[in-house]
Amino acid sequence: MQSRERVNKTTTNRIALGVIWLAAIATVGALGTILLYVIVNGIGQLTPAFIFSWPHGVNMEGGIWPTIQATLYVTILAMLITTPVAVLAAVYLAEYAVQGRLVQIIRFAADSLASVPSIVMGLFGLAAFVEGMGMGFSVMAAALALAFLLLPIIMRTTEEAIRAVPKYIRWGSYGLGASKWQTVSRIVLPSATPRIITGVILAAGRAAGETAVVIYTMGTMINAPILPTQPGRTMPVHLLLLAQEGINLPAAFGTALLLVLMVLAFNLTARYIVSRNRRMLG
Amino acid sequence: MSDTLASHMTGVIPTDNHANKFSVQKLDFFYGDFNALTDITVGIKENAVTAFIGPSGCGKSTFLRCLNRMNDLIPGTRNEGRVLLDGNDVYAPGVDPVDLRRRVGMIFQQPNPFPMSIYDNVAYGPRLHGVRKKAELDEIVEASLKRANVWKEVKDIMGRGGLTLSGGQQQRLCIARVLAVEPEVLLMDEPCSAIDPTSVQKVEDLMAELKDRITIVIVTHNMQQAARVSDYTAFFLQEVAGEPAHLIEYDRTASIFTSPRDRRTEDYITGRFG
Amino acid sequence: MGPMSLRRSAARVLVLAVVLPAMLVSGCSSRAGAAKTELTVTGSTTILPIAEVAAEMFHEQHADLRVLVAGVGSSAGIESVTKGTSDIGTSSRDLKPEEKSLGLVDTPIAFDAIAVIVNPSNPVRALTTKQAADIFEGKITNWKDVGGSDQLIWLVNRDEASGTREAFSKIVLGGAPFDPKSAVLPGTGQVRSVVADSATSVGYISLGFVDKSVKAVSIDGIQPTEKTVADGTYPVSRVLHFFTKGKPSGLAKQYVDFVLSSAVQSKVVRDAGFLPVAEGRK
Amino acid sequence: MTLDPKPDDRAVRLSEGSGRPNADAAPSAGSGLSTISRATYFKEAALQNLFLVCACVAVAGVALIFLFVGWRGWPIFAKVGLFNFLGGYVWHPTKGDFGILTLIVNSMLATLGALALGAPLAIGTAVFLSEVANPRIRDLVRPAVELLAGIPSVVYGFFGLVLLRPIIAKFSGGLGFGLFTVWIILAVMILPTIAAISEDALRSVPEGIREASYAMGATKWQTIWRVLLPAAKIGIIDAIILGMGRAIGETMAVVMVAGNAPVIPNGIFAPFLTLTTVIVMDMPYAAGDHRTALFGVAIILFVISMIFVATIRIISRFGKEVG
Repeated sequence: MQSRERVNKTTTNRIALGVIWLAAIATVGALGTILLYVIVNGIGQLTPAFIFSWPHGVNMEGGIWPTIQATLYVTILAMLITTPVAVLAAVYLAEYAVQGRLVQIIRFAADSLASVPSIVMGLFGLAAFVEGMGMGFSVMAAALALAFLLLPIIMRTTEEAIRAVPKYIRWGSYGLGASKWQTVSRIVLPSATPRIITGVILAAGRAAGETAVVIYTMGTMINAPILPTQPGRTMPVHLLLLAQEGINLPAAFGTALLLVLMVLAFNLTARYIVSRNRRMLG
Repeated sequence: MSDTLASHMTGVIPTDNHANKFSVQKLDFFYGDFNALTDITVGIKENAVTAFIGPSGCGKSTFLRCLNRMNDLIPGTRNEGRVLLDGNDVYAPGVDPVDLRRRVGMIFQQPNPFPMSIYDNVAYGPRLHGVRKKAELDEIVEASLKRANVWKEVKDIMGRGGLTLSGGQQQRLCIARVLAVEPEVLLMDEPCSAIDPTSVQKVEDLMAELKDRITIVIVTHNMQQAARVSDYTAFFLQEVAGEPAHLIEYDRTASIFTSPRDRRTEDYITGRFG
Repeated sequence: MGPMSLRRSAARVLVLAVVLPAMLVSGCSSRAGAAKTELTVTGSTTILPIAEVAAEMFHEQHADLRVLVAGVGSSAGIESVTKGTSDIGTSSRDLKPEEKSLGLVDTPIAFDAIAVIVNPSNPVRALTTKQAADIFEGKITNWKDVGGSDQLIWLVNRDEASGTREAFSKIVLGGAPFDPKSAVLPGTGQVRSVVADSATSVGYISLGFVDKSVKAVSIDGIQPTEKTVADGTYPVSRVLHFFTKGKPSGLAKQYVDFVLSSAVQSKVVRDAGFLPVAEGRK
Repeated sequence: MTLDPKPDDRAVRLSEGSGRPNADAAPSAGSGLSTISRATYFKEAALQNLFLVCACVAVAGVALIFLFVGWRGWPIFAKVGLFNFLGGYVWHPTKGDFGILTLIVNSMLATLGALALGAPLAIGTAVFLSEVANPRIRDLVRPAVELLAGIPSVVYGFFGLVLLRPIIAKFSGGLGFGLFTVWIILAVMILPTIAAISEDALRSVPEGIREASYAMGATKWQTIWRVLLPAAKIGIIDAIILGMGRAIGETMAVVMVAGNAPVIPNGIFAPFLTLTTVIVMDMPYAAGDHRTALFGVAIILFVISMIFVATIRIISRFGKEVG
């Protein structure tokens, strides 16, 4: 009796572990299929003409340069707006905050902001910046809406990075007669910087891939924006319109591949910084 | 309390040539509303090494941190009684703990060099307090590393990260870092418990050299170390869990280890408990 | 031949109808002051390809002048030209009765036909207008009722902003509501590829976009071809309009004349699968 | 000139000066100990307040969203009445019917289906990463999960539209749109979110618990099933709720594969419209009440996402007491 019970115990164990392996394989498989499909269909498009020239003709033939410029412009502008605020907010939560009503409210607000659907953030950008503040469709309106979307993300990664700095290193600094800000600015932030940068880069990847927020704040007019007050169509929006239109699919695949490569680049840079930093610290 | 106990409580050793660097009067310390230390009165001798010994958890480290207000970093702590440094109460309102900590440096159990180069580690303190010129910094850095008995081992690798050194070297780097801000007092919280024996020897040697110009207070649960390095020893004990710890006996190291006045001190140093 | 009632066309680019009032607030007040060098043309997504390519050709000939084209759907185009937020409103449908009093001048620029398309494997080749209407209203739900195989009919419809839907609803359904269970797709190309992939589906797109992947059925016995549209025998066809506030003048007139020139009519209009107005019926 | 004692130290943790509560008059701070210079005191105070202001930007953000989206969406509640808006099941804006019950039900159907498919897959992956995988494979799978999280949702939608839809159209005989297609896409999208957080929860279970279980002769699976998953229960539930929040808020991926018919679909291969897709489909041409109604839908979406956040907060607090 004993052995049979032990046998089906090991078989269930083996089956269960098999299922777990399947789950992992399915996950990697899903990623693989998507990447492979987009690469296979999009690689043909990645000619310098496609990347650097403007779309023309009935169905957006030609290149997608203005959308690339619009995407980079709004992403960088959003980063410039939100990163300082997010990092300093994280410094407050990690270093200065004393457990109390105020901190709970801030944390709840940050979590809520992080879970706002991007379509709602898009309409907010439209109501607040495009119409409310009369900015009209512009890179600035989109950057501000994106800034609110990214704020909680960067706040969280920065706070984790700051908390990862060991306590006794801080005390080492205090022990030398450093003030709080001296300790934070000269010891804590510098040693947390690599992880903070990683968080910022990943957030940039999220901003670059955003559609719902930018479509209602930057509009869809093909334009390589120079001034923040100008409208423009980003790559994700271009992909959406091409896909919905459904005629010029090669351009859609090309845009999708460029988007994925851009996100891949963000991810790999972030990963590189983390590994280089870990090696440097020894 | 028995009469004899009361007399030791005064913590003042009448016949001695050293003046009191710290004079602590009726100090009580609270974590929230838990009274961790009670009624501590002791005079810590200037330019001498004083050891705090006692079983772990008897509050000797906590008391050490009262001397340079490091406990302020822990939210919800407060203390009563007075801690006088050269006659001035460090907890008086308006006293700048930042300046206090510059004058009363601290070394921790876990070596904690900054994630920077060796040079920057030692130069961090002086830079904090306004030293800008490189020549001046170089001079301070070299002097401090020499005083910390680690110069020969690091002088050619100043650019390397502090964390790449061995445990013992790191601890001496931390000592050099503190010396760079010319403290008057050096508090050492079990500095040798996490480092290799040869480094322990070097740290103890440098304590002997430093003590002629710096007051040193060392917390250790290693009685042989206390006997070797200290001139005076204070024995702390928390007799009942949950009850506050207090100072049992304070005397010259020689007499504490040869003829302890209090039976509990004798039990502790003969290893009968704790 | 029924009066040439107006129809909408299918191609559609997703742009906020509200873009125009917002731009009024922010950007274009400055433009009105200086000599007019920028023309805004917004409206039907079907006309967008023609207007855009014509704009590019126009810009090549007049480097200092720029024509910004946006496809927001015919209704939004009419609304924006009435409000003055764009200089030309393009529409692939007639003015609604309440729009006739807005003082808009109509300049037809091309003709188009809406083809009812089915999957090539579908045996059905001909439908009457009534049958087509009953299918799209959800009254006929099985192909066997119109001579096909015994299969459920899957309806593919266009979104409410599309001119093609408006025209199709007016001509074929006589304004009756579509079956709400039908799929609602935002673009001509998508309608075409969905019908191409689903054996039992039916949809409608501009004749210009019909290719081998789908089959256009005859309506009331008349197969939609260029000839049958030109001579007006094919019942489901429409006129593509340029509307201007008052007679076209200045830069607007220059552009309208350019669109009516043979360079655009014979080349661009044909490329988009439509019929030039010059050769078409008067 | 000595400064007044600093304000109650709990609020201002400036230079950690803890106010001395003892009564007897402390001797004046002797000449030996310098007092805080006014400049540094104000500098530190200014910095702390600056950081506080930055932290409050998050609060301002939420307030602004409520303010602006609410301001644009509120009139529809007034006009149609909240009950009819939420309760009415006919959504036909051009005819003036603004009932979004159908859309709510569709959103729920899409989300729950995606969870039923995605959550087990995600938790399986999380268990794989924290318990089963050897380091070499783990360093392959984990970046894959992170990358899956990085792919923009519009790329997921495009992929669904161009590859998945035709395949499903073939074997389902329908158009390829519908709940089934949406479930697959959404499941893959929420998988990284749930997997990452579940893995953290599993990894934070102390090593000792695993050893104890193995020591009693439990197999790996028994350890996982009977010990680890219950121990990480709270974290996993949080992950699932976050995944739900992400699924219900997803727009671009869903609009391309849902089919957008404003009805409750009969069958999992029939087109349907959700709370998020109605906005992206109608926004370009909606005007007047229709546009206000879309903002009303946005308010509902925002409230739903806040409810999710509140639930997580309650569960994690409840978890702490019980855990």
